[in-house]
Amino acid sequence: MLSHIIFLGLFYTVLAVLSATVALSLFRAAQDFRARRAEAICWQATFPDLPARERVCRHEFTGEFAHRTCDRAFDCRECQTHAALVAERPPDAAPLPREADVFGLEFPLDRFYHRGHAWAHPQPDGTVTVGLDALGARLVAEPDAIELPAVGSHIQSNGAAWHVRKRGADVRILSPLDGEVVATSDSQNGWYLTVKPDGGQLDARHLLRGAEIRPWIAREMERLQSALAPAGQAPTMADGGVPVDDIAAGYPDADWDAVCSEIFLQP
Amino acid sequence: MGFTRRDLLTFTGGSAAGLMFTPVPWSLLRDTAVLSENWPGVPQPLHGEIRTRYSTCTLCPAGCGVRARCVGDRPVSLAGVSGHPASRGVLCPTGLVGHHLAFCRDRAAEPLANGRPVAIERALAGVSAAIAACGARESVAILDPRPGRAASLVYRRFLAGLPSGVHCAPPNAEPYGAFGIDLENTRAILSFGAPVLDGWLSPGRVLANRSHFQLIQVEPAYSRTASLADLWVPVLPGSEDGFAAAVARALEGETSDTHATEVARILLRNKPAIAVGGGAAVATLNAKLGSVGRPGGFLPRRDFTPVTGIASVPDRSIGVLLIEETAGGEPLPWDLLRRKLIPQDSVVVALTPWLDGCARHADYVIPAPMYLESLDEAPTPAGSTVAGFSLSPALLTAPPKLTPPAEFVLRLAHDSATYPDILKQRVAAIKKDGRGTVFTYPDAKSARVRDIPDLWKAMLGGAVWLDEPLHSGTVRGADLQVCAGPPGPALPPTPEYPLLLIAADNPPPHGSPLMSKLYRESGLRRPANAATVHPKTGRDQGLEDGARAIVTSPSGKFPVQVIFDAAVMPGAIEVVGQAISPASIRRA
Amino acid sequence: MTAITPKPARYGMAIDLDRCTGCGACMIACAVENNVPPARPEATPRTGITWMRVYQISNGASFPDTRAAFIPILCQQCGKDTPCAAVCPQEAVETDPATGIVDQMPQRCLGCRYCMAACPYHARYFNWWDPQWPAGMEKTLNPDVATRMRGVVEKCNFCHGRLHTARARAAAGGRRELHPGEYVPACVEACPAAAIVFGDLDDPASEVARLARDGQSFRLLEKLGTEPKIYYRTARPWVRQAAAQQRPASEPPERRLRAGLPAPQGSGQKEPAHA
Amino acid sequence: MPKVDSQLMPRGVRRSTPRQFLLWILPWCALLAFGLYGAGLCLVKGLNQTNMDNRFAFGLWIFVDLTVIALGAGAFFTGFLLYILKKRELKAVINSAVVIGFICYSGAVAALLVDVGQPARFWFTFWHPNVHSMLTEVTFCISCYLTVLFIEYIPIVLKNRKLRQVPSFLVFEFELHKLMPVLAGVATFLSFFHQGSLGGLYGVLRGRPFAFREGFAIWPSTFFLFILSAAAAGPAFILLTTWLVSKISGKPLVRPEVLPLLGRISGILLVPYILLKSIDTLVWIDSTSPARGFAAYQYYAWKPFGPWILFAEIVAFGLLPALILLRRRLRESPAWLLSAATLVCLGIALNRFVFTIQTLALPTLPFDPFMSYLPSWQETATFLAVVAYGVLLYSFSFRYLTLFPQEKDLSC
Repeated sequence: MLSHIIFLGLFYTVLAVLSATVALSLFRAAQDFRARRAEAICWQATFPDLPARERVCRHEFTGEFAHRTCDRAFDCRECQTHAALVAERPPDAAPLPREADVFGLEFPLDRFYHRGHAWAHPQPDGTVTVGLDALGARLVAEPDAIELPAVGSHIQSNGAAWHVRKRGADVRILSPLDGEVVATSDSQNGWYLTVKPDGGQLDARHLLRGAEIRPWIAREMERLQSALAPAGQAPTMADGGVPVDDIAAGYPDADWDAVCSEIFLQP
Repeated sequence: MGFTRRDLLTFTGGSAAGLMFTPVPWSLLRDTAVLSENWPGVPQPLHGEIRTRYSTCTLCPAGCGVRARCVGDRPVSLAGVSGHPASRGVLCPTGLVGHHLAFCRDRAAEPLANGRPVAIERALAGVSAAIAACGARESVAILDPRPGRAASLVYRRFLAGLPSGVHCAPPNAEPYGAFGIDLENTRAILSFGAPVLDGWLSPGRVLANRSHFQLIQVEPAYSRTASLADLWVPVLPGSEDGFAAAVARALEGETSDTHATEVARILLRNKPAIAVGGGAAVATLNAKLGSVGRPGGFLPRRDFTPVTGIASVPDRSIGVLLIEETAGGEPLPWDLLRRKLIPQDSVVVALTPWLDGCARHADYVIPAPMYLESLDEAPTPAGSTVAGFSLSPALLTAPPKLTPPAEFVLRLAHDSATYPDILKQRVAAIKKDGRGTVFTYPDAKSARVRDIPDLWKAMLGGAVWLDEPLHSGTVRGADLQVCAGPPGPALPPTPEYPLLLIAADNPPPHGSPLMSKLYRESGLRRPANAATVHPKTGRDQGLEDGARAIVTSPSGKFPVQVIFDAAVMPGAIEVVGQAISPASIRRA
Repeated sequence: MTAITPKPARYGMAIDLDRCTGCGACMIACAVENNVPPARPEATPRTGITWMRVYQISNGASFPDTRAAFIPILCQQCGKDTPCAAVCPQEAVETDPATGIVDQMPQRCLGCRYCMAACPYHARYFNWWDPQWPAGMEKTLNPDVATRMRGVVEKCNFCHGRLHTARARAAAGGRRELHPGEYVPACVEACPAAAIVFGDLDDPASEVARLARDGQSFRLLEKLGTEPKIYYRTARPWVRQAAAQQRPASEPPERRLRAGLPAPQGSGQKEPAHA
Repeated sequence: MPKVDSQLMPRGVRRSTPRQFLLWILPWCALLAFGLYGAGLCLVKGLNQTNMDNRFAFGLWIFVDLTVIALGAGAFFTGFLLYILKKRELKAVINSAVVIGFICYSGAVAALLVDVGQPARFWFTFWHPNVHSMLTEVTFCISCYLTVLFIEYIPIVLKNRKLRQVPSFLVFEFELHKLMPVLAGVATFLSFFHQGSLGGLYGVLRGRPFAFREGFAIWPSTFFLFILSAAAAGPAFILLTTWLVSKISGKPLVRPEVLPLLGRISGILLVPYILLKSIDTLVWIDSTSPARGFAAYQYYAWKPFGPWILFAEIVAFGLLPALILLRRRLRESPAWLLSAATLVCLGIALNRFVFTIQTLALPTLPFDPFMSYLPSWQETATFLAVVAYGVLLYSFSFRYLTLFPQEKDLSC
């Protein structure tokens, strides 16, 4: 009898633990959605799965580090290292040209760039317009479809801002900021979203700017080249380096899904 | 307030959870158990009132009493009748499952003429015509496996009415002629190859007295009996008579070979002693032992009517041969029978329940009822010192188209009587003589015949009649004829036939499928195709254990499976149910 | 079941090997009593069902010194640490405290055959086939014993059908105990040589208890410590020796077929290296 | 179609073309179909389709079950080291280990369902369990542990490139992953018990002196030996499979230091196992077996099970690989490492074979013979079906899931 109790007791305990575990994780997942943590968690879960080359710290571009992999999922806002480095070398110390031309791509320097190739442009009225930078734009030029968030919906930095489909590549553009969408456009006037940032103004600490752009884009071009190069071939651009307006058209047989995922940080 | 998908999910989930608290899933579980317990296609035993019915076993001459446990009137198991004078409450393995015989394959189901089914009338007509066509020189013979039955009387009457009718019996049908063996009082049995402990006489009676007698087995093969005998004397095949003579001399006090002296000593120390099996020399040995007509020896019976042995029928003389085969299917020596037939135009009629026996050689097959399927009779139990008779009432319902052999002969004789009538007459005769006692099975009591008002009814209820013993002195007929044991001295091995073929076991009887299964799976009885040899002999012949081989002897060749057994005499091949002869064996 | 709860008994057997003629009546009576189906033709000695199986053993000597004896093997009804009962995952094997009989419940058996691996006497049998009887023969089945289905294990249970009948009769007679001899298994009843004695080992007056105490009695694999309740008796020393010898024995492999085992085919049996 | 195929694959790793993949799986599918046919025969016509018999109540299937379960122990032990003992390096193989574990256990359970005579009654054990039977322990633990493995498998599947685009999957995976240590704990507990009970299965056979062992409390010594040996074999098997997969797929899958680490773990566990096994064997030869009336020499007097089998089990497949795996220099060289790992796995298989087959082949009654058995084609087919199922499941997992996180960084 006693042995029965012990044995079955153990067995049922195990079952209880198992079901509790599953139930708990389901419950927590539900809560995350309620608390709007889902987007952040998705990025949290995605970031470690990105190849190391996509996770380099921004301070590697500026040469402050020979080699450093970001351990904060590109969110510099809580990063002590970043804070320390910024403190000792405040950005924009030197005056900058109004815009940078990188391999024939214009990067206006009046705005901030997200590692996912979305820029955020603070407007005088306190809103922020969000758009695709030159490289991103060339990759998904004349997209087959665009899926913009509803006006009034809330987006989170590193969360999905909007979705673009191009040659079977389903691209989600990472949002550069937290805020509420007040207007959307199909980029005729250069932007996709107008966002009212949380806390009134744009917190741009985790976004790239000024002198960081050139080395960053330089690396992005390398990655783009290697992504475009068919397996085994040396990476080359169709024309001596300057990307055409619609790169997709230039590379009809490239795995566009892979290319976009590479550039737009999709695992 | 619409019905969203979420609501649907909630509902499904909720009801699924709720279902767990209803008996539905659990009863479904139980049902799977019920299914697996009454696995489809597995027959379940029929239930009904349990009754006990009685009969007498006719599968062999032992005449054992049978107590049948029946559900309704269907027997589900057989057992012995305790106190039965012949069987002492014992049934042999074959008898234990006699009620299964009816369900064997190879049963004769309908009359056949040259292998084709015919109506019984057609068969009758055909056989009568054949008999009518027989001239004075072409005899009509009936081979009667159990002379001394009421049926035998029917046969004799019919044959008497023919110009030349022969009523004959297979070899060893009446091993001791007019004599029975007084086992109850004998103190030593010197057996020359007789299977004393393996189905000899009435096994129950033998085993019940086993503790009273010394058993000396003189046999080349290490048989079951040999293995349980008090002394086993392995002799060369065919030298039994020589050994018997040696023992006889030793009894006289002459010095003889050590074995014989030893045997003689035992026989002298345990008197009365008898010698069984063997040939002429054994008869003289019995005379020396003074075992004939004395208590503890061979005692004469009243009922003996001599019958021609088939061997003594002249060759090429039989025109029409009717062979009765018993349900027990004792093997008939077909080679011997064939020699007696007139070569071309002879007709063989098999009166048999089996298709795989003599029916294979018969022109006409008349299907006989299987054991327990019809009222039958059991004559004097083998080896009994007094005449006996018992009925074997049917316990099973017989399929149609069966004709009891006696019935068929009656119809050949245009006799209106039926077989039961004949049996009634026999019982009436016993009642009229008023001699002897009747042992009734249900109450296991004996009563004098006179005191039984309705003998027939008593017999139908299960009973055996036993005659009064003769006064031991008055021996009717000549002195003891002992059966022809192992035929004469074996020829010496020749280069062509370097080995000696000897009989190992009785061939496996026709038995219940269950019995054959058990024997096969336990290896307790050697398979009919087994040839057992000493490992050394086997290897010398280039065989190995389990190999398939061909045995060749002057009388023909047959395939066997080789079994190595160190118990076998080197240079010998033990084969089930074969006569002694030189032989050779080689790989198939 | 009957309402009565008889005083606990410890049923056992004493088998006299010097009386056993190896006729096989016990096997047959057993199979009839317990509705064992006639085997499929494909069945071999290794796959067939014989609750009781008579083996032939020998002293291994060669003609004419060879000696043989028959030894019936059935479930030895182990009384202590019963190997098969301990291992069954779902209590399909139970030892009845009232009788000491180890009972197999086919309708609860999963067919995992762990008990067969556990039994040192190979006295357990698995239904490899669906049971089948020749047409009409199923009408001769014993109503007191249920037939088994394919895929379950079965074994000797001292004819518990007969035990129930005997108890019912006793109960009808208002008795709580069974008279000695009122309940005997089929094999005991059928043995022509009366070689098997059955009874309550705990009843010192019983014949079986007397034989068990007999100096010439022994049990198989006694040293395993499972307290089997089947005693074997013989006055022949070589038989006792052959029933207790170390393996591989001097026994030549030629006896295999007689011991109820299949002829070697291909990589069938190997000869013992020391033989 | 090829597009979908490539979109299901993890990005940044190269996989064979759909055509190549098809050519790879087709033969395995054929094998699976054939095996399922054989298994179907056993289920429909009954176990008479096998060559097992009343003496060989267990055969190929039980032997295979024991072996794969021992080899599958890698899953629990790697998890234990990673999540409980925080051995980070093993993150490189944990996914693969889980998949292998799942394959081994589900395969074993499937084979068992064919093996029992009345599969419809599988739940009887849970209904009226005999808690004194090792087999009950095994049944309960394995069914639980299979559930655990299944739950551990979920996150790996949810991280598939397409599935992860559904945010809720990703979030659930994230939350579940946080609780992995719990699962790892449960897995370890269960595994220790059923690996042990599988050993106990034979150790308690007091009717089979060849297998019977004394022990501690209710557990015979085999209980503990099986745990140790399984723990030692698991990593070795993962080592082998990882190497094999990277050879077949022609890609580096883990950093070079990972395999030697696995080898080292295996070696470290092997030493105490061999030690205890030797002691156990000596005790058994010296007292356990003789006390039950069987001199141990006789077990090894029946061909083909000579004393060599003891030597092979303990020295050739035990001590030797242990020594190799403990020497850093040898460990570093792939040839040595792999041959050692192979020896370990073979050793386990041999050990399980001895307990399953030799135990049943040896006679117990003085007059019954030594027996041998060869599985029927239906038995072999069923076994092959399990293998094919494993290969297929692994191939698909490898193609569409991330079994080796380090692969994408190593591939460029």
